[in-house]
Amino acid sequence: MFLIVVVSYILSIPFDTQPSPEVQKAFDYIENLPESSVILFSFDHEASSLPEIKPITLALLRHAFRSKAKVVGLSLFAEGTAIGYRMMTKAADEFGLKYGRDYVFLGFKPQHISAILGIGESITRVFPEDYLGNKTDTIPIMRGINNYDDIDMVITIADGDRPAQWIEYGGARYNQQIMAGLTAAMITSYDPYLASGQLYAVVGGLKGAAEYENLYGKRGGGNRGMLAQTSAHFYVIALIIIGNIIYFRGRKQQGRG
Amino acid sequence: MWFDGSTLPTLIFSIISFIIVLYTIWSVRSGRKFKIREIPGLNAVEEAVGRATEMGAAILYTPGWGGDIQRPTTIASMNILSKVAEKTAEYDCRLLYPTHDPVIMAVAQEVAREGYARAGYPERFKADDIFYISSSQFGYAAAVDGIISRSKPASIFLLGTFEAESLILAETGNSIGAIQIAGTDSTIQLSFFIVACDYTLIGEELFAASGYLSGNESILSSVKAQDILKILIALFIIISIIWATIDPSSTWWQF
Amino acid sequence: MQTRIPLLVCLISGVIMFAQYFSSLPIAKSIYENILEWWQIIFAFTLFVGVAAFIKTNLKSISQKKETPYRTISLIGLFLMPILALIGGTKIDSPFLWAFENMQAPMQATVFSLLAFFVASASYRGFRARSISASILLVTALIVLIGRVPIAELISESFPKIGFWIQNYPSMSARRAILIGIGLGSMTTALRVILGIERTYLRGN
Amino acid sequence: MDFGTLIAGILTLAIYTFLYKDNPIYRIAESWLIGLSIGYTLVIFWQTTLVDNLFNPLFGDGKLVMILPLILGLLMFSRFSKKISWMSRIPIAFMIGAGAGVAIPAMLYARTLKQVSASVVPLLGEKGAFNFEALVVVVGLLSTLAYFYFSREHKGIMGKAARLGTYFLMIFFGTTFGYTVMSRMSTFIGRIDFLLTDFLHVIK
Repeated sequence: MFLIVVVSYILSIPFDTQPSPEVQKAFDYIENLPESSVILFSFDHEASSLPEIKPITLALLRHAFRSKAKVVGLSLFAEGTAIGYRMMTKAADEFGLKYGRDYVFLGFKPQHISAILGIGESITRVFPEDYLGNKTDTIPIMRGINNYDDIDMVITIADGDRPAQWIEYGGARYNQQIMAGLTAAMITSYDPYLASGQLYAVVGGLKGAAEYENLYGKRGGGNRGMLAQTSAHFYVIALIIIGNIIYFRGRKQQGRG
Repeated sequence: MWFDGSTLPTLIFSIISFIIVLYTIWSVRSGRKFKIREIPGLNAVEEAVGRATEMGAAILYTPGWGGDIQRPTTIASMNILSKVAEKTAEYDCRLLYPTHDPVIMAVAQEVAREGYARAGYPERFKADDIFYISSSQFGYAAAVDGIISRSKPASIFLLGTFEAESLILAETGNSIGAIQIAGTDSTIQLSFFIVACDYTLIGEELFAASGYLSGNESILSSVKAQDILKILIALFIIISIIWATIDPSSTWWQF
Repeated sequence: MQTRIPLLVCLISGVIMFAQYFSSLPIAKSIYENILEWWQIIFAFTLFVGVAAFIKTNLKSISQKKETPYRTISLIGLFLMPILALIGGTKIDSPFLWAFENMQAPMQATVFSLLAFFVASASYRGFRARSISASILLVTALIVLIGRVPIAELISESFPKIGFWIQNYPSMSARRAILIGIGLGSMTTALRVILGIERTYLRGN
Repeated sequence: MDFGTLIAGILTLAIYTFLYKDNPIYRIAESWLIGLSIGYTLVIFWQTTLVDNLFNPLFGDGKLVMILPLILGLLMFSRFSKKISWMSRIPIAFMIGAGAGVAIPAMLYARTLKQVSASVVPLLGEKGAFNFEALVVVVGLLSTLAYFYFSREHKGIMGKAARLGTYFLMIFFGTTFGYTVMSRMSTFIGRIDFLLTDFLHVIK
């Protein structure tokens, strides 16, 4: 498997992919945002899922910055903290944006449920200081952002059940609109929330990132991995089929004996 | 406003639920017996302990990574642990219990100690076999994985809250040929447990199983209460769908 | 007293947090905010207790000469991070963050990527069409696996569509039932906890 | 190549030695990871919670009410003394009670009520077209609920419904399995990307 993935990764041919409806919806929302809308990015993942998370996040961040949204970042997973900051500054630098005026990173808060609920009351109270140690209420971008009333969309970038808590506490209680960037593994868990409208849209997995990149018009990490992804899938499919052939042969012989 | 009107449906539903829960608790206390349907996998508990004893190998029990002590799954897992500890005490089989949470560790030690005492062998209990390893998901996964491949337990119980570490644990267990009994409410992980384990308790089955095994009245009554609520929900859905089909402009069923 | 006080504390904090949901009074909000903040702080303390327990068990096994090198390495790593944080802070470009980004994060991601191999071996060994249920599981998994890579669209336009249909309707409905069931289960457990009927957490001191 | 990438590359390969079998190199890396990760969490919690939300308000701004959570927090340490260890139950009870109180309305509303009303879709669409999808969802939902009905043995109609429910469950698990495989492969591809691009410079 090592070999298959390595070879197909080096080869890497770009694919044209049809965007799935959810990705299209997410893209349209950010594309049509009025200037200076506020988007809250929550980096709710561990360092381990970075390979999948990174292309999704960068695609969404770039797009948000291009739509001239104000972006507030934070993290409800200790390990998402430094990663979130790095990705935000990386994307912002591409657009020449200024920290504190166009975007801000508030850092990490443990006990996510109380943090999510706390933001509904007062975001500066939950985060008295930002990641760099500035007093939150003195940061220009934070003027006029007190709680969910001032936030247009929460985008939770997650590899676990944080989006559920955003929905159950932020969404249910404060009517906050929520969108999610998910690892592929998490997608089906959130289907009911998507169907019920509790979750606005989902960009899921490397495929979702590739689709988003295509819509956005700049190919990146999502597209680069697609051929390797395809060959890995076919490898697994082959394993399943071989496993079953062996199983049924064994059973047939047992039946005869 | 002392009352937020938009929360009215939740309040009504809460009150209905409370009444039903309290009713079932009351009726169990006043001697009514609730039966729970048979759950496959429960009979395997004894088999799993017995097999470990025969092989002279240990049993590994873990509540997974991600749950804390107030998670219903963790509580359910504790109830089953209590029963398993009783059995391992009886058969004098070693019980390893690695966890990611210090509070869970402390509670599990107590629960297991009681189980051993109940079986009549308090001296067989080893507190050090129930231990904290790491709060980090993959620190925990790597460590438990190491324990499985080094100590080669004959049976593995994976009952509780699991996230991505589930597959590492279940597959490693599978590869050393252990009997595996898994149960969780984490739906993603269930698909792996079903593939890699011998028995899997799906979602609520874990709660019901803990009531069934422990005979704990309060859990049994909750299971009953949930069943009543499920019937109400099913009726609500059927009625409102018929209603909505006949009168598509109706919205009374929307919350 | 040893159980009564905790039960009372649990009851009071539970009832307050339940009741405030239905109110929009300022006083309710303020009590609620405070409780949330305290909750966070206490939680942080429990972590420190956990670490103390971890150090204790490690020192114990070192003194018993069990796995000494590995245990020592763990302890060094544990103390290294706070020391680095004390020396250079935790901000961008600090040694603390360097250690996180160049040691902890890559190792974690690598352990995570081992899952790919476990997935492969699980697919090979465990994924057998033993029964109707197992066959359904297998077929759906195959449809998704093929449907979610770009090549599927080249084979047939409808492939990804079948995948989406399965995901959005039958699969979603089962997930929804699980969600409702777990919601009800969590609710009854929470109620038992507040009322002091469920006391598992009080054990183990 | 900078020093950081070199270290990261070596540690990455050390973890991959596990694919051959459990060995001392892997175990050293594993122990190192366990230590680092605990140390990291410790530092972050100290800073973001204790310093920002407790020590600064209490000692800096003189918010005396914060003595209460401080005491509750310190009570956790009573665990280390046999005599007073019961006192650590108080902070735990506080957290559990608060968690349970918040959870009840949240669970009932977001997980139950919302999901129930989302399932109510007219079976006949506009112009009387039959909505097959809505029917599938309702049948799936009700039969899966029947599977999770514990008060009665699965026989008769209930048994048939529950059986149907397991099929829906298996479809769900199958879909999830597919997506999870996808996810895991992506992570692996990500590590390969690191090894080939940053560490070995095979790809530019």
